[in-house]
Amino acid sequence: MIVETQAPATPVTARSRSPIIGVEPFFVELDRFRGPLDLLLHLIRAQDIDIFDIPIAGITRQFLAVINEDLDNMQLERAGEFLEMAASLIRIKAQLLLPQPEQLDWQEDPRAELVRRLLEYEHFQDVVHVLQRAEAQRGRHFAKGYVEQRPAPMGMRQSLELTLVEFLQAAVRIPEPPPPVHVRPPSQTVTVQEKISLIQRLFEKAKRVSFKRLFGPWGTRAHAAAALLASLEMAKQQLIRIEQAKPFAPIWLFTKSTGGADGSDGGKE
Amino acid sequence: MRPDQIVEATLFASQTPLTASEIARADEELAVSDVTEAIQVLREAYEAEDRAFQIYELGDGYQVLTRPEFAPYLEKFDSVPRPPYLSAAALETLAIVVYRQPIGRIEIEEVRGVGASSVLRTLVDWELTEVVGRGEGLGRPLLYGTTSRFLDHFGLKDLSELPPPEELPVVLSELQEALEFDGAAKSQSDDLDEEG
Amino acid sequence: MRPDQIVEATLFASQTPLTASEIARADEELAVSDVTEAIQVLREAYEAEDRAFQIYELGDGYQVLTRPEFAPYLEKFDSVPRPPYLSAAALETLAIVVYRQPIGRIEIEEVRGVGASSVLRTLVDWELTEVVGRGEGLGRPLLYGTTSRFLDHFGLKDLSELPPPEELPVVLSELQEALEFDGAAKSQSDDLDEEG
Repeated sequence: MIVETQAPATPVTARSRSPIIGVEPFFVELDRFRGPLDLLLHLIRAQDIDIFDIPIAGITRQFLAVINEDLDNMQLERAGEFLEMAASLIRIKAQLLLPQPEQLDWQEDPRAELVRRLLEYEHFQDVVHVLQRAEAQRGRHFAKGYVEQRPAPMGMRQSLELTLVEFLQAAVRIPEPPPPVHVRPPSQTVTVQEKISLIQRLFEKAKRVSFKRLFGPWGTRAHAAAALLASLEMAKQQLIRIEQAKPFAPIWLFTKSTGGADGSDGGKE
Repeated sequence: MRPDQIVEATLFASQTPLTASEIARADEELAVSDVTEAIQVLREAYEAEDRAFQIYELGDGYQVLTRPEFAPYLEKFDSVPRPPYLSAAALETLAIVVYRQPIGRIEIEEVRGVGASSVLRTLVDWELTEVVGRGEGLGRPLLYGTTSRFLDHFGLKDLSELPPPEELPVVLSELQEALEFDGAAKSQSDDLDEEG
Repeated sequence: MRPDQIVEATLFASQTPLTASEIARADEELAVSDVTEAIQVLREAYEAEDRAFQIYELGDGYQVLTRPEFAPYLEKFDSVPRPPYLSAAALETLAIVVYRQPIGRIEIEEVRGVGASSVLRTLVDWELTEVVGRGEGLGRPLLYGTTSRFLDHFGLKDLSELPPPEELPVVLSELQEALEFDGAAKSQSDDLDEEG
């Protein structure tokens, strides 16, 4: 889309040093760059700029000129990545305008972090070329094209020892999932009242109940929140007692109705 | 490169049987008669060296196959003996699939925090889970669900017979109690026990 | 049946690398050491007979592959599957994962300066990377590492075949130079800026 005055981004390792471009605007095709670091590195290497003394203002101007050309056609995410870099460049430029101490340590240079990232990125481009060579070499070897049909795995034929209890025990242990993607129909709302009756039913069986048991394994936020509200409500009504040994330790609910809950360990042995 | 080497490489790497004239396309200097001659050379060499494979004629094409007398070994190789029960990881993955199906591998890994591909393969091999579709989005990931064998195994008519989420702790306690009542008073397994 | 014949048959019946212990399943009487010995025998035979293929070590597995010099002939055939080549983004991501594993998505994105979630998903789907654990900190991020499929794809026996970081033609030497050069006055002048 844009005329190039410069050889295309040759593999960065080759680092073909071209003559300094200087004044001329620097045209590059943005499409070929994997991201802002790639583009920035190209601008620097193609113009044989000392990476430890990047002329920030000039580079920033070139960078903006290149991305400005294509910004409208870019996907939002990609545009954001380039704009983020542009913002960083402008910030560095501003910092450089501030009065500097006479003997500036290299580490304190506002450009230091950018240089570190560029070198790190360039380093991984070297790894990319190592991998590319290995891939090409491997691609010259061919596996057997056809292998005989093999008998199907046994599956059905072998009997499986698995009880429903074992399965349900595993189901209870499922850790809290991330925000659900396509779990259950959204119509299924969780009410505090449901959780209260769950707690009441559990206390018919035992004198103490693990808080986690109230919402696992479907530990969606809604379940956790409802369980928490239910527990707090019941505690407020003096129906239960909530205990936690220390922060992040398991939370236990004790029933108060039987009166046996005063010790830390319920009555039953 | 000798003609028989080129023919050997071609027959080895091809997915389908190739005719002599197809094989000859590998190299301009290769005539069809060179190919049939090379195949003869190779066959005799494989025979003389007791190779486990041979070149067979299928239709009007040629293909390298392992010799039939090795079939029993390959069969044995495939039928890896495995214990008749599921590992804890497989069981956990099964539970996730059951209650959150259809679900992709990545989502399972997000729940479990470790890779799930080999465990999923085990469950598919057991015919407890199967691919039920493809998800939206990049790469259209495979989605897994449970099979009829899963239902059969527990004698369920459909998935709704499994305890719904909220009931699970209660159902488990009841089941556990019933079992204890049944058998000797064995000490409660720690994952069920509300007593600590 | 000689052990080397059984091993040969097994290797010929597989399109993916097999470990010595996997191969040993083909016959109860086959010890793992017999397998490695048989592989040595086969290798020498293929070498002596100028076969077009050889046994290569990929990851901890073995696979029969054609020798590289036959690639130009094989590439002419539609029935010979083309090896998949990875995109630049995939290679870049793998480069980071392989040298920094275990590594989370955020760290990969910091190095690349661009998002990595879709490319990571693809790499996991292709089994070139896998989730190997969870990191510390907020949300316990998934950590990724490379797989044995990765070794296969790049024709590596193990990761040590990749050059150690310090041997890569790295710019780090430049960094060194610059730090040594540090005392010298660094010009802050912005030459490109001047004529702006």
